[in-house]
Amino acid sequence: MSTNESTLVEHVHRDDVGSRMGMWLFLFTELLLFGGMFLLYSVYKFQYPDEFFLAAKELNTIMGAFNTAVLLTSSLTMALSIVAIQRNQKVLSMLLQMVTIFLALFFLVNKYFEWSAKFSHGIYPGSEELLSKSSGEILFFGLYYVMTGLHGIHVLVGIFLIAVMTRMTRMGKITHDNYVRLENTGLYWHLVDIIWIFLFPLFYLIT
Amino acid sequence: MEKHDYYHEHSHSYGIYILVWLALMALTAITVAVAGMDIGKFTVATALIIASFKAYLVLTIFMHLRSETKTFLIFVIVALLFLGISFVLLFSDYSFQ
Amino acid sequence: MSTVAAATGSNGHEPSYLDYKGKHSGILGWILSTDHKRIGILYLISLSLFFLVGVGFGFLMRLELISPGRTIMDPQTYNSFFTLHGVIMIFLFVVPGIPAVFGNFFLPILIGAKDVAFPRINLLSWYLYVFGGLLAIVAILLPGGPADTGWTFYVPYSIRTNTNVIIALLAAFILGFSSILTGLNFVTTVHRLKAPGMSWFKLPLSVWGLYSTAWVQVLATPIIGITLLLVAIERLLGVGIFDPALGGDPVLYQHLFWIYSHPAVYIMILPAMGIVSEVIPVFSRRTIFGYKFIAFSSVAIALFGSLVWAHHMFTAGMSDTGQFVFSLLTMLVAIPSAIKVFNWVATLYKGSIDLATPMLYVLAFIFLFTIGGLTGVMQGVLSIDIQVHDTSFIVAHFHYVMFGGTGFGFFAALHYWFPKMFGKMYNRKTAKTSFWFLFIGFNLLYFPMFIMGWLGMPRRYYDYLPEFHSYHLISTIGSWILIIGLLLMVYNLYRAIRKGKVVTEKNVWGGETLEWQIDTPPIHENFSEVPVIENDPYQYKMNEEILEKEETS
Amino acid sequence: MFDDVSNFVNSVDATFLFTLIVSVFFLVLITILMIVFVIKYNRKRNPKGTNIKGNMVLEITWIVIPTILVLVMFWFGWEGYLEMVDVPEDAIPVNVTAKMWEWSFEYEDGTTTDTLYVPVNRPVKLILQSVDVNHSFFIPAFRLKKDVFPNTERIAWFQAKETGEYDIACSEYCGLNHSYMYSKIIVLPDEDFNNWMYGMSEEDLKLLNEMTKSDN
Repeated sequence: MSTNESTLVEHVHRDDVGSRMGMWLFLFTELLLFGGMFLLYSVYKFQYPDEFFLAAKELNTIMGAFNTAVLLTSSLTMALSIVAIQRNQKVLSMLLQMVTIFLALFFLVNKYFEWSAKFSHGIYPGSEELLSKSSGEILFFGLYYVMTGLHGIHVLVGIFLIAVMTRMTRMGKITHDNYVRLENTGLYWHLVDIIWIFLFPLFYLIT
Repeated sequence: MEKHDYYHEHSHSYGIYILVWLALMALTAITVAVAGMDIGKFTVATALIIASFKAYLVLTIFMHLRSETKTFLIFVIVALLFLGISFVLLFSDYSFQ
Repeated sequence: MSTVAAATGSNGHEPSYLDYKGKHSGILGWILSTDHKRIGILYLISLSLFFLVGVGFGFLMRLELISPGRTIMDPQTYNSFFTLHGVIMIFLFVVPGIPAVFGNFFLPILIGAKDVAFPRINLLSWYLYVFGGLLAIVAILLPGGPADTGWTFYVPYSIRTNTNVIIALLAAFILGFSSILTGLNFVTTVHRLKAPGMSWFKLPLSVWGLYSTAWVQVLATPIIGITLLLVAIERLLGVGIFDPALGGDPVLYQHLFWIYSHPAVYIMILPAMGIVSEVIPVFSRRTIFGYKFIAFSSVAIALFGSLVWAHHMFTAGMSDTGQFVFSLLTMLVAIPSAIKVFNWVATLYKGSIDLATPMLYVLAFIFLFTIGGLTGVMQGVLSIDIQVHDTSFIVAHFHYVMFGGTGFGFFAALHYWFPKMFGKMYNRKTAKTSFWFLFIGFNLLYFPMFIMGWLGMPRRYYDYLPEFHSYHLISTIGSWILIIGLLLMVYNLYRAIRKGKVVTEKNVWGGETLEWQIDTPPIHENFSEVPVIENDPYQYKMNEEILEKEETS
Repeated sequence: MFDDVSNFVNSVDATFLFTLIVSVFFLVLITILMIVFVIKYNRKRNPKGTNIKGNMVLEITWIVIPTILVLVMFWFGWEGYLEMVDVPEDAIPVNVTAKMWEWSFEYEDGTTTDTLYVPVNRPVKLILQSVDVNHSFFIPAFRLKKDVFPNTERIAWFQAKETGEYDIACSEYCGLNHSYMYSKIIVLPDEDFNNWMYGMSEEDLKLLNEMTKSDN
């Protein structure tokens, strides 16, 4: 380990590296939280390959791809907002953060339409339509709802966090020489993006 | 730690992020296109390889892993290894049933 | 350690953390404090209360089993009691135990820091702990009654039963979250806040234990978190995930459950092993034998411990390959534990041993943990596990490890650091008396379960065949002796806080780690000056100086 | 403990005995060393300690020896386990159904009982399934245990060596009356089993049941 890590950091002193380290560790827990569900997914996919294939056809690939693009773009604007604050371009940074929020909301709206389309076809947990399907398909949709739902909750939390960051930027609490909170929010947002990067092919592209 | 070096440690230019974004969009397009083709059992594998590459780009560039100290890199490897081993061991049961 | 003493001596005017006046006073000064020492004490109090509740359930269960047939309760109550006993003891005592109390109090001091990396998150984790704890218990008062699934919540029973399973699941989830926050706090603290000169191999061994534990907490806990959450979602919304009626796989639930819960076993034992490594050199007054082997074996245990979860499932009908791999890995995880035990015993060799109470607990730890560990190896052997799985043999084994190991480690830490934490001394004679009650009661309580288990007494049984009566009777009598010991210990420590002899001496036991170089009790900031570390943690230079003197004279 | 009543008993018990001896040896070794050191190097007797930082040879010894021992144990266990999964082809199949909180046994010809009758010295194959929650089929005297799941079959087998009556227990927690989910396995001489299986009326069956019960 490098020597500067063992430097004693005063209690009142800021330790940006430490904050980021804590954030990364937290992200690992998020990663493994979803990791547990990916474990489930992989076993059931292995046990019911044909049913999963069949069920995945029900999902709208175009919609999923479009949403992936939206989320990737929001990741870009988030990353750019940090560059902006580093360069002391406060207004630009706030603007980029707001674009990120907008894209995230857009993602959720899309998701809402997707879910309600499924619901209107009678495919929702416990519905007769779903229960009449094969075990593999029930499990596929169970996982679909739980995983995208939990991901959606993470998007919601992300929106809230970014909104707080925008406010803090406006109030001058996040500045070009003190922006670790914005950075950590960014880290969180990118992780939400990474999880979607895996959810997308596993649910939409296995046809 | 030098007193001021913490707020310049990962200044990228705007350009690199936009480049990475373009790459991510392109990869998304590719993965959708590949899924449309009929390549049998390689469908999932290809999709996952492309997804991993996308995740790698996000991790290193968007999440600045490239410019963090080595400790962070080791951390990420440990976490991924833990998850990876869980997969391998779980399938030591399931794939032989 | 003269080099450090110069840097850490206090000016004698600063008030201790107990008298420190911050923004708030009175009770608010405690429950809103972000001082790691005060949070440690908060944990100690809440944890002890939950522990006693857990002991209460255990006592009642043992009383029910004193004779065959109904004794004092019906089967439903009994089933809820063993569930509550398990949930409370695992999630509220053994898992948080040493890290949350002694880790919080001493980890920053041991590495020469003023606090943990994220003091406010530290306080938050205590609130989550208390909230989760109350949630786990509150179901007793609700219609439907507390969960009756066992702490393992195996599906599909946990989906079918009408008791308040969801509340218990949420409680476990919240407690897991609290544990994660403590873990990430400790990892960051060890990486970022070590005092100047405190290199990795100068860390006290308990820090190695806590550090390895913290990693397992961060990496393994989320998996049980999501698993339990999924069971709750499945119960609530009927989403098909584990329920076999919907095509789910109950064995997969067991896999996911144990992916966390087996590493959790090491979350429970590693910190206690750290305590043992800390106490033995102090009371043997010599340097530790094989520092690096003990340190690395902690990491190895954390690592291997994450690879062996399915040895809880040898009768579940896994594939032969699965059985082979998990049995083999299980056997290998025994090695780092064996390394530790041998190094501890070797540290006694040519020491100057003082059998004070902490040392007694530590020696008992080694004895009981060896029994627990060796019977653990037996269960790793496939054909033997088929016979003893889900019998009271297992119950005996994990109580030897969890209670005889972690519990006794906790008591050792409590008696070791008590004077430093409170600036008071307990009655040493009473402490030793209570130790002997605990030790004898413990063995009477749990050893018969090994024999019964081998003979075919399944676990989680409300009633049993008459042939097991004498074993159960001895076991129940043992529980009484154990509880007398416990109550005596609690009384002794409580009395000590109230009117014990005041201790102002910095170094009560002659330890060489940093906590013994600062004021008793510590001041709010721990160190009045930043310590600079030059020596290994267990140097005992005086031994060599005396030796040299003898040789020259 | 060593009643050789079924085919797995010898191998399981021998492995158990081996691990037990090794374990007791190490436990005694460690305990005696601790006691000797505590007495010999007591602070009164030995006021100053000697610093010994470690010893590579010792460390390697106590890593290598236990490793070899546990690998040997592992191997015995694995061998023993393989016998348990290697079902002979001529085994008599019996469908075992578990439900809260009783067992039922169905033979090839459709006969259904709540007590398991088997012939001595002939392999029996159990096809286990549950109708509700998880259970576990456990015959302590035979060293036989297998978890039982809903919607999935599990297979176990054994060959009884002595006639007699043994307990069947449920060892996976399954709710309210888990501890009462006992049944019996009755091992009959070949002849008696054939009589029962192929030539017995309901009344004879009852009679036999009573006879075996009164044996207790």
